[in-house]
Amino acid sequence: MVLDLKLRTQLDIPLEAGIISPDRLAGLTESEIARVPLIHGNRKKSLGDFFDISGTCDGEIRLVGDFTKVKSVGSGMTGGRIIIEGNSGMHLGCAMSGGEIAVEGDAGDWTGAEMSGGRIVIKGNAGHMVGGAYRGGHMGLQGGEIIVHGNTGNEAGNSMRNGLIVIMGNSGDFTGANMFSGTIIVFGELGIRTGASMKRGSIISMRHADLLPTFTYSCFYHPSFLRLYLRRLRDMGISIDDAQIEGGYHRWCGDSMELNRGEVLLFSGSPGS
Amino acid sequence: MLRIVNGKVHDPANDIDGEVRDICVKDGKIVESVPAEARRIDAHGMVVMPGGVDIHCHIAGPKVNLARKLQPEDHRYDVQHRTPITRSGTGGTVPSTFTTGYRYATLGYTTAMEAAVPPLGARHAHEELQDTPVIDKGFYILMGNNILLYDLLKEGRFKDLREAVAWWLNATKSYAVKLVNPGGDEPWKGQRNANVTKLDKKIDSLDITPRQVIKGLVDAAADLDLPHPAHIHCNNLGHSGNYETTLETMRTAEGRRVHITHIQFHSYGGELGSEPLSKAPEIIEYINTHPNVSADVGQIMFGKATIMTGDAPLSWLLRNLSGDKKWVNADTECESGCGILPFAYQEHIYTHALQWAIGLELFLLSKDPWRLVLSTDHPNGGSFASYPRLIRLLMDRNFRKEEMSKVNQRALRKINRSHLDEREYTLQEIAIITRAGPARLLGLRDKGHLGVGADADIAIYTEDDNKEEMFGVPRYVIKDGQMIIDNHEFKNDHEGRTLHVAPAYDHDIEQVIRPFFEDFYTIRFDNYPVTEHSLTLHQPFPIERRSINR
Amino acid sequence: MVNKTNPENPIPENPIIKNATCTFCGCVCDDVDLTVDTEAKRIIKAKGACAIGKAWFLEHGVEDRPQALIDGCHASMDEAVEEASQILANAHYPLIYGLSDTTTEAQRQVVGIADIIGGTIDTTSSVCHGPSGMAFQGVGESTATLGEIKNRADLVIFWGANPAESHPRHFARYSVTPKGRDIPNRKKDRTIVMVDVRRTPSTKASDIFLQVKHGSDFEVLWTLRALVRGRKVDPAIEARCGVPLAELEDLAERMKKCRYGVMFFGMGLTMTRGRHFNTSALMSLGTDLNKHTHFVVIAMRGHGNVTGADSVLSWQTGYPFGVNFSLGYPRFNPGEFTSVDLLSRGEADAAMIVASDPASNMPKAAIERLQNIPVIALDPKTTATTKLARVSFTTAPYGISTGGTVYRMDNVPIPLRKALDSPFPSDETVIRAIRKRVTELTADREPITGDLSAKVPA
Amino acid sequence: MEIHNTEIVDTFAEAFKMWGARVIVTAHSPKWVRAAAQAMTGFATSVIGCKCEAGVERELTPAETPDGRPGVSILLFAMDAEGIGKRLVERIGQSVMTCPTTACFNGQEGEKSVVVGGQLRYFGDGYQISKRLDGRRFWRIPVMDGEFLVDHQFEVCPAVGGGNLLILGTDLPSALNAAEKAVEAIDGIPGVILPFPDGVVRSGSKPGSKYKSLFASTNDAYCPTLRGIAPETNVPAEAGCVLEIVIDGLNLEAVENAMRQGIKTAAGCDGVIRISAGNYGGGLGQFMIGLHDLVRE
Repeated sequence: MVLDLKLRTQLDIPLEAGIISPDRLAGLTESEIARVPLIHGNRKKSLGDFFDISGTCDGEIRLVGDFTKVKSVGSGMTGGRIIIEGNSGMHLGCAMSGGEIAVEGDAGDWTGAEMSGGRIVIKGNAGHMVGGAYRGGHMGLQGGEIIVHGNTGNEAGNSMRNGLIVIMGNSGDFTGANMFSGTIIVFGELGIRTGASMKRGSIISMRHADLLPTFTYSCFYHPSFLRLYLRRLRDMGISIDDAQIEGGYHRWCGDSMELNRGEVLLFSGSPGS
Repeated sequence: MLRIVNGKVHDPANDIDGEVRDICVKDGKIVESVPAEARRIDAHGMVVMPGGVDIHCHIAGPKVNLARKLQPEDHRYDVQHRTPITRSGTGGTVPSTFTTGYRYATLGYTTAMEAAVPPLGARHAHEELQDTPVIDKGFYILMGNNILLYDLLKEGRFKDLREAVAWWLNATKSYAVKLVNPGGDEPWKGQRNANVTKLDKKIDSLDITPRQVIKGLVDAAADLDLPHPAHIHCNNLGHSGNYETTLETMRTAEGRRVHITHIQFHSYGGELGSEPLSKAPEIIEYINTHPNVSADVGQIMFGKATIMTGDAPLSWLLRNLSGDKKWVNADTECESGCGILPFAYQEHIYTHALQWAIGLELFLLSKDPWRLVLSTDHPNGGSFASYPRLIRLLMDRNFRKEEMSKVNQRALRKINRSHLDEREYTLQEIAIITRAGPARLLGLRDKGHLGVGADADIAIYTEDDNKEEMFGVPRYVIKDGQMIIDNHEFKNDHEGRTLHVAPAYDHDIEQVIRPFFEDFYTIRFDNYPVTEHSLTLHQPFPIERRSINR
Repeated sequence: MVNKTNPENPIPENPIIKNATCTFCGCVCDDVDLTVDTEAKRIIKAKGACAIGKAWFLEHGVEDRPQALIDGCHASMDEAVEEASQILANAHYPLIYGLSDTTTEAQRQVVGIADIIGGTIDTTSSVCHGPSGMAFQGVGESTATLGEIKNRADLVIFWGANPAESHPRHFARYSVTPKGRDIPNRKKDRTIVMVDVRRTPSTKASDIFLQVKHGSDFEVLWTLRALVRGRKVDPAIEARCGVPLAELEDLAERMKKCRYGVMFFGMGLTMTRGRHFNTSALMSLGTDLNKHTHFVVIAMRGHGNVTGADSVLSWQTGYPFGVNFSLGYPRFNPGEFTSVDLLSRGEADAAMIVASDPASNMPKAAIERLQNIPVIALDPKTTATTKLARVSFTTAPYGISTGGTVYRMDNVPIPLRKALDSPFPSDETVIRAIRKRVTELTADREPITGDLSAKVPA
Repeated sequence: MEIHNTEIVDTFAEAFKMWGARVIVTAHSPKWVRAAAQAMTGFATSVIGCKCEAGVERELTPAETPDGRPGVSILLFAMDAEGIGKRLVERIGQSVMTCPTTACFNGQEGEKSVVVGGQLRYFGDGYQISKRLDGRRFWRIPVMDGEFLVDHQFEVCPAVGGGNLLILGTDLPSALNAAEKAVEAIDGIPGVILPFPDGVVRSGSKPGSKYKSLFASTNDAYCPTLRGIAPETNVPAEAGCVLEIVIDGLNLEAVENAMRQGIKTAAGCDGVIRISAGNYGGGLGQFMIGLHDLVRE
């Protein structure tokens, strides 16, 4: 059965709602759910103070309303499914290790930060630090997938160590900065300073981009691994051109300030173009 | 008022070893007796000890705060909630000040000494210590790389040197003289990150040797009759073969009192640049046979640590070995250097396992617990939070054996296993190395014991075969007679005192120091001293001048 | 402290406060001699101070202002404290902001209020050198107190900074012209390099000036790092940065060859595109250079005690700025808990501004929020912020009418000397009173415990 | 039993337990797919002498391969999982990685896994790159035409080796014709390969030998020339030629399918007298596939 949570009120003050996750709410009755504590600003409140609750959760939660000010939904979740029919707030699915979150609207900053498994799909745009690490830490996305159909802010995949981030729109500056490993695929424009301080990992762009002076051009080639990724995305219903699968890519390696084992692949239909 | 009854009292300073007797408390002091209406604590099945005294830790001041600021990731998952009586904070290897105070208290520690503050940062250290609740505290000032003192040494002006040391202790309201890698800052800062290696090799630009610095300050501290002697972090910390430097440093004291700190890090054999070996037996043999020398161990404990040291070249070396991105160097004009980096000791690494075993060797081969006391050089060797575990390692040989089976066996094969197999510390010995001993070494007459007149700093632990649990969760903690932890519950916040020495000195020395300040410092001489006015609760230890004729 | 000279003189001379400390900028010069006209209740001379410092000291007369205003009407201290405390205690997401122009003694108290009320506390760092703090948390830094620069530095680089205007005595006291122990011949023994996007009044102090294109600092720093590591860089870099590769190669060589080098960096670096990455690039370059020689970096902090604010917050909470207590313990997350963000998103429902004027320098959206929520302001002067405040306190200017401690840009703590009596209380006094009252008002509030939040910035 | 005048001997093929892997090789064009497949499956007729048995299961269309290029599915069998691992490292390393444009993927789920790409990666001399997708780990090994992409590990499952048919014909042309037709019919059955040259083996063997060092020797009971000399013969007087089809499969059902197809196709071909199967009296293999059972159903 699906648990429906409908946000009743218009929020100015953020709600700390890490509790909204199948892990925490599964098996509870409606009245028990209504009493589950959460923090509104600096006060302890209950879920029932803010949400119309119907149904129970056996793995799936549907959230209706504008969740922009609701933080940390699905954080640390290990399985199940959350659907947000609207926008989501900061820290969506941060540190999650399994399950799936789908957002119809936009997502906030730190979406999927430090997550280690599962999948987040954002239909709209997402904020800064998607799949990133929190300040001072060096443990960004460690596994799982984040797919953003719109644009993202700066530092997508900061310090990521594994997993996949797909951005169908544009990404901001410092995409994949401090990256240790993993894959970022951007279909729109890349911001500047892509891959700064990256050690390993792949950043793929379907558009041209200027790279830092510490990146070196290696070659134009047809990376076979990428075919796997793109076909996999196509299977998920994302539209991918044949040319992007069949075509060639310019490979740049860097960042020579670090291990120099990372790569930026820039799509180019044919040699030299 | 308080009467603690039925507890087994371990008060080594007063030769009480597990005797069941009453302890009475009034007005923050231990007293002979209290009226019948005083609260009684039935300590049946419990052990009563003086509050713990940490002789060497890093809990306040410029470098500690840099290390704190450096590691938000270390604080995030170790938080301290605010309660109606206590402030919130964060933990990790470098906890916030409030958390530091509360966490020491929740281990039954009531006094802790910050071991390395550049004099220029004294005002800062005082501010942090004022925000470190419950415990009494003080700090040692870094003098082993002080340019003005070098000038005086070079010119052989030993009397001026002594007066300057006294002035500095007064000006900073600090507790002791600390030397870190004496002579090392000048090559580090002035000669493209070089370092000193030998005690008798002249430091190029200064025309003096590290040995002269050590000797000069050991003598000055002794001549000034300071309650705690020169507290020395020897040269060549962490380097293979450094035990000879350590022995030489101890010899340099020539029979005068000296305290060698975190000596575990200075007990290595082997060739410079290659794998270390244990020279713990040689080092401890020297200490056992030289009553003028005391030391704290600086045990390493596996897990996360933060290296923070006045020994900047060492941190640079470690940084280049560990590959961690984060590294801090901070030079303090005319006085000191500093290096910081996050670190983790790992069981499977040869060197780390060896360091761990060397620390245990030192403890287990020591013949005089009064002179070899417990420390982890928090947070360099590990957090003070690991003291209970360390106590268990010392008291429980089966546990020790079990732990030994988890570490790099190649390292264990390099030491004499028989040193680690047998001995178990007694409760009385633990009471010595964690409270009575450090208090005596610090010259804190009212601490580390439960005799009449002592500060009523008391820890009461429930007896338990698992010593880690026993020492990790005291049943009662009393500070200055205040019930801080009452039956495991944190009941009261409390403001501890700052302890500092106030040695008499010849004010003419200011005429020597002032011009140097005007030339080479960027802060005015008159703005440098920390005045009594800017301290809150503090306790000066005035030191009368004996007639000195040296 | 106060020297009344020549007691025989029938007309007492104006007292002179020697070695007073100027808190106007991050230089925190502590060698100013102040002459006080006790009659006029003014400082009439500030010997040794720079033009800005003089203005700071001389324009602070004791004004005839109300001690406190509530909704623009005169109020007593007690009334204002009560009103302020009610606002803070009732708020669900209060913000405390500013702090960079008050003493650490006051700062230490105000963090306590934030803790008690479960609010957010942030300093002006978040709009100046906050990115430097974030960079520091990522890569650390090699740094020094200013005396080391004076005594040792033979290569002094200013990056995105204009000390001639922002820190007028910096050159003379610390970095360019002072005589040092290893720098006997003053400027002759130093090479001064300026890197900036335009010529400024500071430029003329430099031996070498690199004019980089706007927004290319990161690329220039990255190029220098590459060169210092002996890597080849494509000369095409000139097109991006506006500086020929040869000049950068020359600078890289100088950096490696100097005996003690320093890079001072300003808001030209921290507040342009790339922000904390720019600073982290500079800090990393400084660290890299330690493989060749001794090299340090120092932030050109602006306000008199912004460094102290960072320090106090760090030691009390573990984090330097942008700290939130709403879950009952400190959390840090720039972008989430930094003031401009918090206000612009319309989240804060009350604010206490201590010694700062966000209403005249924050972005529009943030100011609009301030206009719509109850604001408490503490300031010696009337400002845009005190004007929009529900409750405003007039406080004694620090370092003029209060003692206390401030931290210089290099983290050196320096005491203040009081020169003028003020009818107004210090920030610390007001804050202590509010703290006391807020503690009473919130005593019944259920403390937040347990793991109610997520595995997010704790 | 007879089918179209061919006698189906009431016996069983004695098959034994092996372990099998499915390897997908793709390349830029069918030409290079074939080149790689040929090299990879070459000299892989019998575990006795080759340590593994391998063959092409079938060609794959681009739509069927992980990377959308032409490909081929190869099955490889050995006596244990570890052996498969070693053989795959050798063969993929020497035959696929060396072949221009190829990539190489695991083609099945199995009970165990063996590390292959994870071994081959060292050829990358530190420049190799690891990629994870859907819990699967790949290695990208830099080579002179770009990168060789290979799965970190391949999964292996218990399999059936040594399924077989013996076709006894009046003479060589008739036996050969029937064998070729049977091979053609079996070709394309999922899960099986015929490891011998074009599917047919003439040197059928029995276990053991008079020579101590040999594990197997010629199947004298089926050698027409030895009728009358060998202690026992299974060759009727009218038969002048015997050919064997050996079938390895990923499971028993596949092997049975293949044998059934083979029998049905070969039976009734001109000059095919008898169809039998090799067994060792049931003492050696774990599977006894009765010929009558196969065709009766």
